[in-house]
Amino acid sequence: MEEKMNFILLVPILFPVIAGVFLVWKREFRKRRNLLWFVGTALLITGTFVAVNLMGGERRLTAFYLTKELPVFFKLDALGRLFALLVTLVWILAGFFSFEYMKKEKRETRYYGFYLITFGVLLGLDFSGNLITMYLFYEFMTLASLPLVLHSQTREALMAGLKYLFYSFCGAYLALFGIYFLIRMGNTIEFTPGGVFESGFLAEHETLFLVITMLLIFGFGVKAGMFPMHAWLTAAHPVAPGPASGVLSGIIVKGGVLALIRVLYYLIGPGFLSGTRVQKIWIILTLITIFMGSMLAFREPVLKKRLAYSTVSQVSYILFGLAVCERSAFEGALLHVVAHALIKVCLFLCAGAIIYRTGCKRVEELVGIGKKMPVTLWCYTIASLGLIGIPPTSGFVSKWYLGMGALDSEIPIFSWLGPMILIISALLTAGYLLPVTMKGFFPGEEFVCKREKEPYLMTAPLIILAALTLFIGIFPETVLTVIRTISGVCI
Amino acid sequence: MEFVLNFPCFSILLAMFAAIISSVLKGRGAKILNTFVVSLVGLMSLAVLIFTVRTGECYVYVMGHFPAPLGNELRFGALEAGMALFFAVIMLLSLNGGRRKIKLEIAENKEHLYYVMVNLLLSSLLALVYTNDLFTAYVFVEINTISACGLIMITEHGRCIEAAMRYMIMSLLGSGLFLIGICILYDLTGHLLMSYIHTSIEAIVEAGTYSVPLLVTIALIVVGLAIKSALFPFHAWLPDAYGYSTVSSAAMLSSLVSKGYIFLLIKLMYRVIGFPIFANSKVIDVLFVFGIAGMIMGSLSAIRENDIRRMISYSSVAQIGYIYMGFGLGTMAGMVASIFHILSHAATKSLLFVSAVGLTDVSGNHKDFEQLTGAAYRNKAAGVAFTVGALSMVGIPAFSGFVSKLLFAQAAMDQHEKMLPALIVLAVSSVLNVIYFMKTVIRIYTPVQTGYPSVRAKENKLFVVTLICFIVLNVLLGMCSQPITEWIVQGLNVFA
Amino acid sequence: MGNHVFANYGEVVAMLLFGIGFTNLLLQKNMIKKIIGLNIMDTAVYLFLAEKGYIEGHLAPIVVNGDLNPETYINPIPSGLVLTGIVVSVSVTALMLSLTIRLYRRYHTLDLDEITTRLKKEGR
Amino acid sequence: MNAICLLLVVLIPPLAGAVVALAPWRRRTHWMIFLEFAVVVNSVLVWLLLFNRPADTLTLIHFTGELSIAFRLDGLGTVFAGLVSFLWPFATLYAFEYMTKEKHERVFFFFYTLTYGVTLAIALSDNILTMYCFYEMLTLATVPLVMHTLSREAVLASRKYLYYSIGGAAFAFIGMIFIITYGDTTEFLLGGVLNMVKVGENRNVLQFIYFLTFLGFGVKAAVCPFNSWLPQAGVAPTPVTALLHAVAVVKSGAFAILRVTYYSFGTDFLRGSFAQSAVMAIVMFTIVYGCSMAVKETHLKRRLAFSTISNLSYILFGAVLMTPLGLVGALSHMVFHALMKICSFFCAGAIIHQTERIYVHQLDGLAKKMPKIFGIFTVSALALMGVPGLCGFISKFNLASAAIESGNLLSYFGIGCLLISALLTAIYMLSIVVRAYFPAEGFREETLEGITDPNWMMLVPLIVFVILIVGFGVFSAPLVTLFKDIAGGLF
Repeated sequence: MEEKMNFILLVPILFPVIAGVFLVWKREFRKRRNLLWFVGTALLITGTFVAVNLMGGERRLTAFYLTKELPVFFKLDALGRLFALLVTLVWILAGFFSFEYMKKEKRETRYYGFYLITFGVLLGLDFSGNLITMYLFYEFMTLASLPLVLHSQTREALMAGLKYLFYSFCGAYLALFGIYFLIRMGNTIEFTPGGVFESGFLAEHETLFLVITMLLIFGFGVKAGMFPMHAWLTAAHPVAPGPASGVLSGIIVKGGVLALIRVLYYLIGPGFLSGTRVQKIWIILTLITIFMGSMLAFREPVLKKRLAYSTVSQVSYILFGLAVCERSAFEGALLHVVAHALIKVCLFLCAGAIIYRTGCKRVEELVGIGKKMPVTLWCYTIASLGLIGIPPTSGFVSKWYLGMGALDSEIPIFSWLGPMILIISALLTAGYLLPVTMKGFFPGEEFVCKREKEPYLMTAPLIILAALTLFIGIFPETVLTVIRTISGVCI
Repeated sequence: MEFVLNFPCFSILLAMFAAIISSVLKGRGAKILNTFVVSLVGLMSLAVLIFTVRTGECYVYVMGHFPAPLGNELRFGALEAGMALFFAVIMLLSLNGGRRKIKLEIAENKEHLYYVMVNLLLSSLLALVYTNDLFTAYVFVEINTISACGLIMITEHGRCIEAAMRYMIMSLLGSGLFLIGICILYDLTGHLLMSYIHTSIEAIVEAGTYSVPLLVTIALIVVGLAIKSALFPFHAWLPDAYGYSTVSSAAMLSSLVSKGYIFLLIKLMYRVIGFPIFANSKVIDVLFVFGIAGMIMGSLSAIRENDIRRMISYSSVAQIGYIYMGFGLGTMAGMVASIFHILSHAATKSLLFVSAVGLTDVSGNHKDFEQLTGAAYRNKAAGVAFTVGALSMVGIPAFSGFVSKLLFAQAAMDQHEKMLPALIVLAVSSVLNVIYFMKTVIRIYTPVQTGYPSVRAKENKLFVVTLICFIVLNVLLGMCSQPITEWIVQGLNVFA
Repeated sequence: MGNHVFANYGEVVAMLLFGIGFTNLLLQKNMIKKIIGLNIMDTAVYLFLAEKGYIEGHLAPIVVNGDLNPETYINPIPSGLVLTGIVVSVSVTALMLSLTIRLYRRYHTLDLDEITTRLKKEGR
Repeated sequence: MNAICLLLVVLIPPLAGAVVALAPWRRRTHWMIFLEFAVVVNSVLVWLLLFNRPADTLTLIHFTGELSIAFRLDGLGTVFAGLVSFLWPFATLYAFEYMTKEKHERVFFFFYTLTYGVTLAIALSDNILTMYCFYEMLTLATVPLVMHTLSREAVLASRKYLYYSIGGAAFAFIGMIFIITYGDTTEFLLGGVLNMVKVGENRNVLQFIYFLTFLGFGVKAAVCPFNSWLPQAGVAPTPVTALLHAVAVVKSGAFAILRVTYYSFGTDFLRGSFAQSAVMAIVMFTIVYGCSMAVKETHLKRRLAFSTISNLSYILFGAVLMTPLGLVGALSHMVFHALMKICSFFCAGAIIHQTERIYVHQLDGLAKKMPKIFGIFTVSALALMGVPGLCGFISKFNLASAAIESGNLLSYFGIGCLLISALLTAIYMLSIVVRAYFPAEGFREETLEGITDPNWMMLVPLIVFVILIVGFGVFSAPLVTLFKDIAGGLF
């Protein structure tokens, strides 16, 4: 590819950001229709740009230098492509869902503005070619998504927003500590599959690097909702408007995952981590998170909060996969990134749709919801099955790989304890998701109600997401080929 | 012999005769005579100063017809002449600054007596500066004491008389010790002329005999003079004496009288005992310790004080501590710093006293800080002058205090064991100075609604001019320290 | 040591007197007693000087019969000093006494500390 | 250019100020234009000097011995003089508008411009004595500014300010004396002037003296425990707090420390000594302490003042690393913090001027009424936090990499402190921003009737600053290169 064409990389990042800033600046549209047209077009155009980029070969672009040793550098590699595709897909779908959902909310323009800005920032995160660029977008991701959390401006939302902010920055700065060292110690900060450090160098500074790695794991782990820094997640996600909580839970937590993959597999190198004490600690933490998240979800009565706890648990599946440092576990983790993103967004959108139509937030109020909103609940059910890991859904495949990877690895105890906890957690997942379906479809004899209207702007995204879940479950190879190319170079 | 060499003798006698004549004059006449005499003394000293600086030598002036070992002598070089000039200048300025107060506070039929005392004081100061004879020095010390006492008690205020009484008692204790010291010294050496005593003492030290009596003598003399110059812990009389007397008296007492004694002490150190011998005795360490103790304790007392005049007085205690600390370093540099500080403190302290009175005048003659609030707006000249004085005391560059601080610190660097204590105490004492002086400055610049009248500069020209002279003097000392220190060094070299 | 003291008993007495006078001047409360202390102190000094100047068997330094041989007389300088000293001490004593009188007239006490307390109570 | 110009730039401001204070002006606008003109001319002159540096030294007065008052322009002075002379015209412009509501304006402006001259003199000082002299003068020139309102609070604050500053200078004085005695010269030379032969066995004493000197000058730079004057001095009119207590005065303290550390005592002498550890510990504590207090504080200007305390210690942290890179970090934070803090202070001032609201909790919803001010405030807040892409990140990065480079274990903890402080910064700055943009439910907009953005005189400086914050954040290479040259002694 010609060097001068590389600026195309910037377009999908800048375009939504500019569009979003314009919206925030403009504040009011005369007609709601104009706003929707504007947002819709912006989303689709961005999608097109992303598609153009994904089609092309590898692109590299150094935008500018912060200081001499800190270039802002973009690169399009396999991992970036995967994440970018995922983000774009989910963002467009959730965006269209919002058109209907946000009808009832105030200050819509601001919402869409930040929605678009966050979109651009996430694409920037995916396209980042080096550590500093990634960190830049990582910070912006927190800031841009903050207004989404705060949107309703209730006191609860404000508190949740501040909590989100505090935890995120706490994590970011923990990570920054490590980043400083990585920048200073490494020859380059460009992401290179398999790491940039020589093993001799790592051995020489082993203690230092262990500390750094630990800090990085903790730091980015905050975004991924890893125990013990998960409290913000269950506070912040449910207070956002439905589609926003969907993308927060489905995509933004994956920002932390992406950052961890980048740092561990593309800079430090997975070989350094395996077998160290840090790896064990990390595995223990992920396992605790998995189990605890499920347990908490199990006893949570509010649906959106339950889903948020579920996110805590599920993202740690991914982290577990990463922590094992084994090829098929890594593949499982990446697959679970995709699967969980689609499923969780679908679930949150379902929850949003239910709230939008009926105003019911608590699980026990959802009796008979399947009679009122059958399409929504069907999608919910499919997604739930996916999350539990029942074939033929995507969740089954990803968990399969995770479990296989863990068993293949030679880490004592955890090679069997891990899969066991995965299975227990899966059971718990079934326990907290399926009752909604059962009570929804089988409310009992005396339940009478009329069917609610389900607007197609809401159902269409749900159906697409549910279909994708099934599709990946049935034809996992479509995604797995991409993932294999990634894992092939990383491990 | 150059005619100019007669001037020191003339100036002493002139002042003394002026005192005698003043006693039969009316207040106004006495005032004019006094001004004239002080100015003339100043001019004569200037002439001597120029002459001695140019020749760079020291001159001996024989009084009466008895030659050296027996007779009485004056001896002067650049340092003495400069000091005399400086004393005259400060005296003139202090008197002018307090002129209005003198009129107000002193009964009309006693005004001429005040000038008698002033003339006497001048004469005795000059004698202390110039004399080369120890017993003459003692006599003039006593004259000095008596005239100073007169200056304190002249207002006939109860507090003043009490202060005068206390001052007298302490002074007499001091002069008693001084006298017995002289007598023992005379006993040891058989001389009263300083240069001759010095020769004998050198011989004694060389022979190694009489080391204890010599030490005791030095101690007696030094303690005597220390009491008289209000070195901590002998300062109890000072705040009352400075705080309640009329302002000119306070200014002169703090900047001249105590400095006269200190100058005499320097003379004793250099000319009588010999600086190396003095520096090797333990006395010097004691002086150092009391000096730094005075620096701190004086400032602490000043901080606690609620009366502006007494606060300034306590500050004098601290400043005298500086001077003694300089002696205590036992080096030439320390001595130069101390002498510079004598000048700088004299210039600053009299400025402070004079301007403080300007401030109290517009506050209904109250001296407590509460009433002084905003005084600087009511009397602008006094406010500015007080601020300058305060800044100088604190040691802000461009004013005289900074240079002396600098010299002290540099001198301390040469003295290895005393370096750190001296420097740290210097710093701490600066901090304390800041606290009480700046507190006052801010206080007088805090506006407040009061019924007190304001004073315009035009109504009090003499006062304002005096203040301006003081400020110029201060800045001059601060900015042109180079020639002054050179002069001090030159003077000290021919001093012994 | 002992015989030194004995040999110079005049000086010893002078020093003792000086001490007594000094202490009185310093510590007495009564102003008149203070002044007496002052005078004792001064007198001690004169005694000391006189003792120093005195030479056994020599005459007072007043030339009466034209004998100019210095061996005849005692050292005249201490005597001169004593005379000067007496003048000084007289004037100082006079001043002190006058001050005492003034204070006594005002406060009807000779105790300096009491005067001070009273003055402080008056607040001026 | 001729060295006499050095004197000229020091003298013009006080003279212009005196003319303003004493001449009989008929109208306010006249002297305003005159003063602004004079300040701008002076700044232009300074910048001309910076680009055509006079090589020789200008000696004014000989003090005793070889001590003299002299001016010279070297690398470090260039940075400080450039910074000050750049900010002053803008600050003056801002002050014109702000001071319309205050009394005794002309006296105020006399001292305000006097301070300009004195600060420049500090920057241009050739030797330690000159710097000390003007350092004291600075205190005196600024006391009337603090006292300006003449309220009881102001008087107390100025008194405290005086005590602290002059008291600190008294200890710095000791250091000066030691430099005079043990140095080859009193001039500032990179690498220090100590004569090792003279020092001989007094190494420990000198290191202790350095510690004292650090504390002495540190009073102005508000190191713990000598920092309580700074928040109190916030009673002064905002232009004073902004320019003096966020830039000129406090930076003079930091500048003086840089001077004594790098140019007098010399880093080779100090590095690794107990003095370094001691001062570093103090600095690190101050960094965290300042931020924590800022979080606790609810008074807007005082909160910013506490933030200044913490940020000043960033500069000092760079200084006490005692490596060339540390100097680079210190210099970059000196410049960038000046921009950020003056910007946020001016915003606070604008808020006070327009609404007379001084507490954080009174700022609810103001962003809607004052969008420009709060937009700018947000940017400066983000910059202070160290979000990448804004200039705060660059300086923190420089500091951190210098700390890593120095290899001093204590300095690793220093990085930790930087990050903790960044987190706390996020809390205390963003909580204001969040409050202003997202007022909690039940907030009544009518209470904000009639509040608008201030006029151009206030806005122009702010906009310039914000452009620079972003500009330097994105592209700081030339400036950092300049700092490196200075630290390497090349400039």
